[in-house]
Amino acid sequence: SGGEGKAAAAANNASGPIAIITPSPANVFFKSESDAAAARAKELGFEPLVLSHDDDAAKQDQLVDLAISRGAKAIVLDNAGADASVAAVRKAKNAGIPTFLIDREINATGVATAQIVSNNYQCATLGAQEFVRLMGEKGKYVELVGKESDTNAQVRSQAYNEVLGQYPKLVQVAKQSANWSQTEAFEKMETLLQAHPDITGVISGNDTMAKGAAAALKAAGKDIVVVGLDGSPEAIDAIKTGEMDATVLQPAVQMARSAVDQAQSYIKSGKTDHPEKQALDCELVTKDNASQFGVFARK
Amino acid sequence: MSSSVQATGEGRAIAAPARPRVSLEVLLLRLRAYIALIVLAVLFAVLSPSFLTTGNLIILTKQVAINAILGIGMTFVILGGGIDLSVGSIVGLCGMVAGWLISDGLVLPMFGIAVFFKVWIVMLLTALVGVGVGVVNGLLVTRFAVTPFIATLGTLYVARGAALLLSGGATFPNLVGHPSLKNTGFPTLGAGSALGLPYPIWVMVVLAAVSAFVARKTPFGRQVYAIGGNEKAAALAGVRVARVKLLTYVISGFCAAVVGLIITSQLVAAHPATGGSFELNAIAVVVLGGTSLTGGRGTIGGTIIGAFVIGVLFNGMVLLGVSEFWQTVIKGAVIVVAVIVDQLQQRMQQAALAKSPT
Amino acid sequence: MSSSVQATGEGRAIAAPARPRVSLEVLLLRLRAYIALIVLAVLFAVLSPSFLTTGNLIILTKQVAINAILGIGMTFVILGGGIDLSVGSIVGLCGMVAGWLISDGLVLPMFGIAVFFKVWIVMLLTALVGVGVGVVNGLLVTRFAVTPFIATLGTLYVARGAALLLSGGATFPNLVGHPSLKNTGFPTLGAGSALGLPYPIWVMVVLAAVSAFVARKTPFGRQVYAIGGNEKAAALAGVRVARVKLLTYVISGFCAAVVGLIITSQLVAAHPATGGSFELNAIAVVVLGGTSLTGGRGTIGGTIIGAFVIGVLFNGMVLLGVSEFWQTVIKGAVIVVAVIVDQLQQRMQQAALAKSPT
Amino acid sequence: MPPSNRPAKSLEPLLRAEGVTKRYPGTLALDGVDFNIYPGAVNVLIGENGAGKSTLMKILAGVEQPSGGRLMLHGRAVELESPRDALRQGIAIIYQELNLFPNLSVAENVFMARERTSAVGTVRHAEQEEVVRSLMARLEQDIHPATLVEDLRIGQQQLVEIARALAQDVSVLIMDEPTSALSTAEAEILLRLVEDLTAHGVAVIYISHKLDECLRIGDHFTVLRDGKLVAEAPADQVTLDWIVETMAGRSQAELFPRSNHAVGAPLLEVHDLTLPRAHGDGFLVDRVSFTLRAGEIVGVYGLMGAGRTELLECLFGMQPFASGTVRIAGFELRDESIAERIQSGLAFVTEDRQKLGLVQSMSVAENITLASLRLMRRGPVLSRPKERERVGAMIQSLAIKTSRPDQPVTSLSGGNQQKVVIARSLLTAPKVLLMDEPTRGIDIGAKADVFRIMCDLARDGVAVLFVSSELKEVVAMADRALVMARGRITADLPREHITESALAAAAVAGIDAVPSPVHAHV
Ligand SMILES: Nc1ncnc2c1ncn2[C@@H]1O[C@H](COP(=O)(O)OP(=O)(O)OP(=O)(O)O)[C@@H](O)[C@H]1O
Ligand SMILES: Nc1ncnc2c1ncn2[C@@H]1O[C@H](COP(=O)(O)OP(=O)(O)OP(=O)(O)O)[C@@H](O)[C@H]1O
Ligand SMILES: [Mg+2]
Ligand SMILES: [Mg+2]
Repeated sequence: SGGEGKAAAAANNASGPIAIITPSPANVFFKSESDAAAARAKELGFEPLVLSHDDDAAKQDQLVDLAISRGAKAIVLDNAGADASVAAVRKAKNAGIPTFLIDREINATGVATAQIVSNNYQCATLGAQEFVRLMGEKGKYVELVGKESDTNAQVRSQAYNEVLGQYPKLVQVAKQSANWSQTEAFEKMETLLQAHPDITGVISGNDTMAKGAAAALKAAGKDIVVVGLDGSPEAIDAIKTGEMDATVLQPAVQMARSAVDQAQSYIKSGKTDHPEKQALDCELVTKDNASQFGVFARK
Repeated sequence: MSSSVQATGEGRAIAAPARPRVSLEVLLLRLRAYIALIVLAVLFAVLSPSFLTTGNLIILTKQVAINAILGIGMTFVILGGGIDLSVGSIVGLCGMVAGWLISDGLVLPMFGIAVFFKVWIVMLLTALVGVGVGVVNGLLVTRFAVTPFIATLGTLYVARGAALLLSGGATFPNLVGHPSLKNTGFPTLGAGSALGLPYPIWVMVVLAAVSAFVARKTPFGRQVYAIGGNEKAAALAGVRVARVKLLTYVISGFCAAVVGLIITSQLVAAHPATGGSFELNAIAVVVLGGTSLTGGRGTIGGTIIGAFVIGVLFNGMVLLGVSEFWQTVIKGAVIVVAVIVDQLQQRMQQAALAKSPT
Repeated sequence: MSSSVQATGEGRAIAAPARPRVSLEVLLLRLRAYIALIVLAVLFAVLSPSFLTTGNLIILTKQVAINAILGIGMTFVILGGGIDLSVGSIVGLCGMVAGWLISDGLVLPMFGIAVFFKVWIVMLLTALVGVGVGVVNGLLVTRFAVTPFIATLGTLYVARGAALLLSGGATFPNLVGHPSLKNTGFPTLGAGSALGLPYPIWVMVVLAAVSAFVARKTPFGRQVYAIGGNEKAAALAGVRVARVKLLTYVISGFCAAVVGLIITSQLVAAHPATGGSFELNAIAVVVLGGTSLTGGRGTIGGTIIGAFVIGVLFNGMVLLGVSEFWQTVIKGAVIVVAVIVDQLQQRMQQAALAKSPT
Repeated sequence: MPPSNRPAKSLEPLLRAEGVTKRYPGTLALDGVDFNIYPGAVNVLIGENGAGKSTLMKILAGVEQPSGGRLMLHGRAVELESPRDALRQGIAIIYQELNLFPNLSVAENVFMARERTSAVGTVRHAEQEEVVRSLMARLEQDIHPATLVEDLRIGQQQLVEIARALAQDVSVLIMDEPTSALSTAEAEILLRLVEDLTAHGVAVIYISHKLDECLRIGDHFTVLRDGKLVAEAPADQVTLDWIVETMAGRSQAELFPRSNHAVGAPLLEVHDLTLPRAHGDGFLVDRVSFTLRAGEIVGVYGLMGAGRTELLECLFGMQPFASGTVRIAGFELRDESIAERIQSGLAFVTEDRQKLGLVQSMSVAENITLASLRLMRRGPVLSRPKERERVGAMIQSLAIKTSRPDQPVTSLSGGNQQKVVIARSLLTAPKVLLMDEPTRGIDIGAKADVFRIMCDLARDGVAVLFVSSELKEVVAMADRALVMARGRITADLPREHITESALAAAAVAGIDAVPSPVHAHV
């Protein structure tokens, strides 16, 4: 019977812990991500070890250490900084543990087994282009940037500016960081409206800030273009109600699931049948197609 | 006998000329708190045309209200010789509670039903939660003799965790309530206004007035000062130390709950991370207002001014488009400099009073 | 004459037990700090097989080193009656400085060149930056009489801002240096090990030993305790209060710099946001170690144990896969409970040694 | 003692204050004072509370800087910037208020900032403790050098302060009311020590309100009054009356007022009051029973450490582990809080006004009203007029010397601070007033006021219980005297049997039957 047991395990041949490390689940995006990964891992018979590094590279490093000492079979990681995470991932590799990056890439190749990311640059470009369209290629606008020490905030802002920069009639009158925070976005928006009452659009580094800005605009009785990024459920609702005009959905769930799937095949066969770098395209969400989307995935 | 009266008669004679100087002392003391504020205001008025517009001043004051209200509660705690690090988390928790009561209602599994409340009841219940955390803080400090810093550091983590658990980290969006549930109108608190002033400003004004009165004119207020000054002596004088201290934390918890409600109502959404590190602002505001962190000395009025210092700074820098990084640096510098100025003036004042001939 | 000797002789009968009583006190103090640790360790050892593995214990200790080193510096400050909120920012700033010196070198525009240093010089310079911030804190507190809480709150913001400005928010990646620049080998500090123990552990051990010695055996150490116990009396006794206090902040700044170096070396990259809210952990660690936030009472040994309490807690909860939210709640609860246990024991102890409060 | 056996004092002042003036906000503490300090002599400085004694000493010790005038040391002008400076010049001071480190050992306190260090700069704890052991022997104390100061009683702490001054070799030693916290026996030790020091050429400046002490050891007398120097004289020209006249313009006759009035019903009934030492061995208060009647003034005498403070603390509800029954006006107190006890008519004046008496951050007025805010209310609100009126009355009747009621209480002199604490208790209109060392460290004038107050209260039917370590006070003031030793009441003397010898004998009764230390010198 013991033999049968082994056979069963072999047939299933996915077992042991998989570490799933993401930023704080207090942000619904990362929550859905790690939930999806964990769920998938369970389906495949892994023991998911769900951890959070709160965007603190030092803590991430400790968590990787722990994953190693726990003998994790693989690590699914949404990392805490393109450069600051390389060492941790390499450490895992040296310990013989494959790392499958999701959502954010790192500035090194050949270290992670897979980098399944929604191309932030492409996402932001999509959003920016829609913003241009909604603005009619002209008018004054404000950009809300995320935590400026985060790679993503930088990449997204860069993409925005490259697109919007091509339209001379689109004038950026202010650029402020709201540190990904709804409250800060609300207060900064209120204040900026005082300096620039004549703006006709706000483009934001993520949906949380976009929502904050939208609330401030609503309170000020202004109905202008608000574009976010992430495709969070709240944002999609806001688009339906017209508080926001567009966001860009990152396929968080899809990324997470395929990361686990690839982990399994790698553990089984030592390869993933995928290139290391896999960029999943984001999808533009507008009033027209909002109803087709659920939690970070098409319904 | 008469002779001893004599002696003291002389004593008075010597000291008598002090009288006029008293008012001067007080005056200087008042002025001190204003200086940083005036300097900043003038600076920004010059640098940014939009600063002195009515609209901006109203927005500014509305934003000040947040720190001011937190500061009021914090002032009582600090006057009583304590400190409350948990206010930020209480803001977050209470926001979530309000959001939860409005969107999901109070779920009673045993009956398999959810009860929805009128908005004012929601606010009441939320305030109660804030008060509850305050009571916990108070008990930890008084009954279990835990240092305030640690007691409230603990509740900081616990309350934050609770806020996150309440929704599993998710946001309660779009808290407009539903006519059929008779729980509409929540956004009014944050968005509505009376006599041209947004409600949050009114809330601040009322709370400030009431607390200033309580602090100055009631036995409770006096006893808070006494405890902050010398707890043992206060106890021997029959002050119910435990009770009074507990009350200061309750007040602080209540103020935090109010802020939680205001913010949630403004955003029309409850986010569990709201209020992170608010405590630092609240404390800064209190100290900028000239209240001593060792307790026993300070005023509510000062705290309000302190809140305006931070508010004006924030508002002005955003108007001027100062980068986030520099904002951080400048904020720190201003806090320190303001307090240094405060110190210097206190000293100069003392010196002046000592020199002036008797 | 003889009679009065007799009379005090009676006093002797009562006072004599002093010596043993002291050592008993110390003993209890030690025990107290251990309790929470033992409880947790046993708990996790039972719940998770991987907890008691050598590998895990080493990793655990390596992680403890961070809080422990910060805690050591913090202990001096707190013993001296102060507090240092800026350590987290110093960690961030120093990390950035190290990263900057290694990847860009010290740029001298006037000569249009950049000077690159050997790694040990980089570390030296970085440590100097930490010391520098410590000096600023110290001067603010002593020379300008700013409350420690506020002074270091200010530097918290300023240092963080500086860290961000140094790279415009960007990370200094891949700090392996370059043979041609003779500045390779930086990662060793974080990754290397001797006798099977990673360097960070050795750093902690050395720092702990040295500071414990300084605190107990040197005049400086005793004077820190004296200032924490009764600052006015210390000044009257001729203790150079300003100098001693300043030195405590310098030590704290230095320890923070060391932590900054260790983390940066571990990550082989410098991230400006590193060290956020480390100060709270450091303070928690010190207090869990039985050091009184009012100053004058506590030990380095206690702090180390406190660091292990936090470390074991974090490690164990992760091993058990406790959710992030619950981790937050539990962390808060443990801090408070540990201190309550601490209090109860102190009381029992007091009761056991009770004398007139006069 | 005959002056003969004193060292012949040189006429050259070692240290001299010339026209020293000190101004504080609202007060002229010192007004052009000249003060000569002679080597090898006891220079006594006397004056009422608030005369400026401590201020002058703080200036000599480099703690305060004079607003005017200068200091001459060995005929040369010196600037004393800090206590360090003063110490370097050989000037040490024992402050009126204790300045110790409760969290450190006796040895560490003694050597603070003067640690004995080894070559490598480490503290030689053993050596320090050895020195302290010998110092304690010299002070005839048996305190272990490693004992934490917080574990000592006030008296013992005061002696540690003294040991500290002795540990350094000084040419000028200032003692600002060193005996105020000492028992008679301990005071005796100190006085002998002073004589010993002067014999070795040290200039001692001695401040005390215990005039008999001053007369016994003083060589030079300087009298301050309201910040001015009013008289200076060598010992042989000085008498008690002279002192009293010059310092206050009052003759001693009025010091102890007497009022013979009827004694009424029992107000305080104490039965088997017991407070065990927490670690078991023996009792701090041992089966104490007594009754206190309306209009009675009862003195409690005992050596320091007899447990008198504990007795009062038990009565006032400060000792949770106390047992026995206490009745106020027939109503039994069980686990009432302090607040409730105050309302039931009990009031307590502590012996440690700095730690337990004053709220240093508050004004004189606020301190006075703190215990009776209920009476200051109109509705829920404090009424300024009511406060001003009550406070004014108190300041009047207790003759508190303050420039205005809202002056910071810390700016009052020691004696006036004590009066503020008393005023607070009186405002609660007590039936029974407990006073622990009510005259500690206050001057004759203030003492007279305090005693007068006690009599007035008694006349109004209040029962007064006062602890005192001064035989004369008890003899003069008490209608009845209780004597405590080792927590037990060893004598309950009716008026006519109260004599110094009776008290002193009973004070050591519990302790094996040796003659009292007081006998040794009376
Ligand atoms: N820090 C201060 N600020 C203001 N006034 C002060 C201060 N210190 C002392 N005084 C005033 O100086 C005068 C002298 O005070 P001082 O303490 O020297 O009197 P003293 O002779 O020592 O009285 P006592 O015998 O009660 O100690 C008093 O009127 C007191 O109010
Ligand atoms: N040398 C000593 N060491 C320790 N405890 C002592 C010593 N001498 C006495 N005690 C105890 O300490 C208790 C409290 O002393 P305390 O000084 O408060 O008594 P007291 O009579 O109030 O003296 P005083 O009021 O003069 O201070 C006394 O009951 C005594 O038993
Ligand atoms: Mg004095
Ligand atoms: Mg006593």
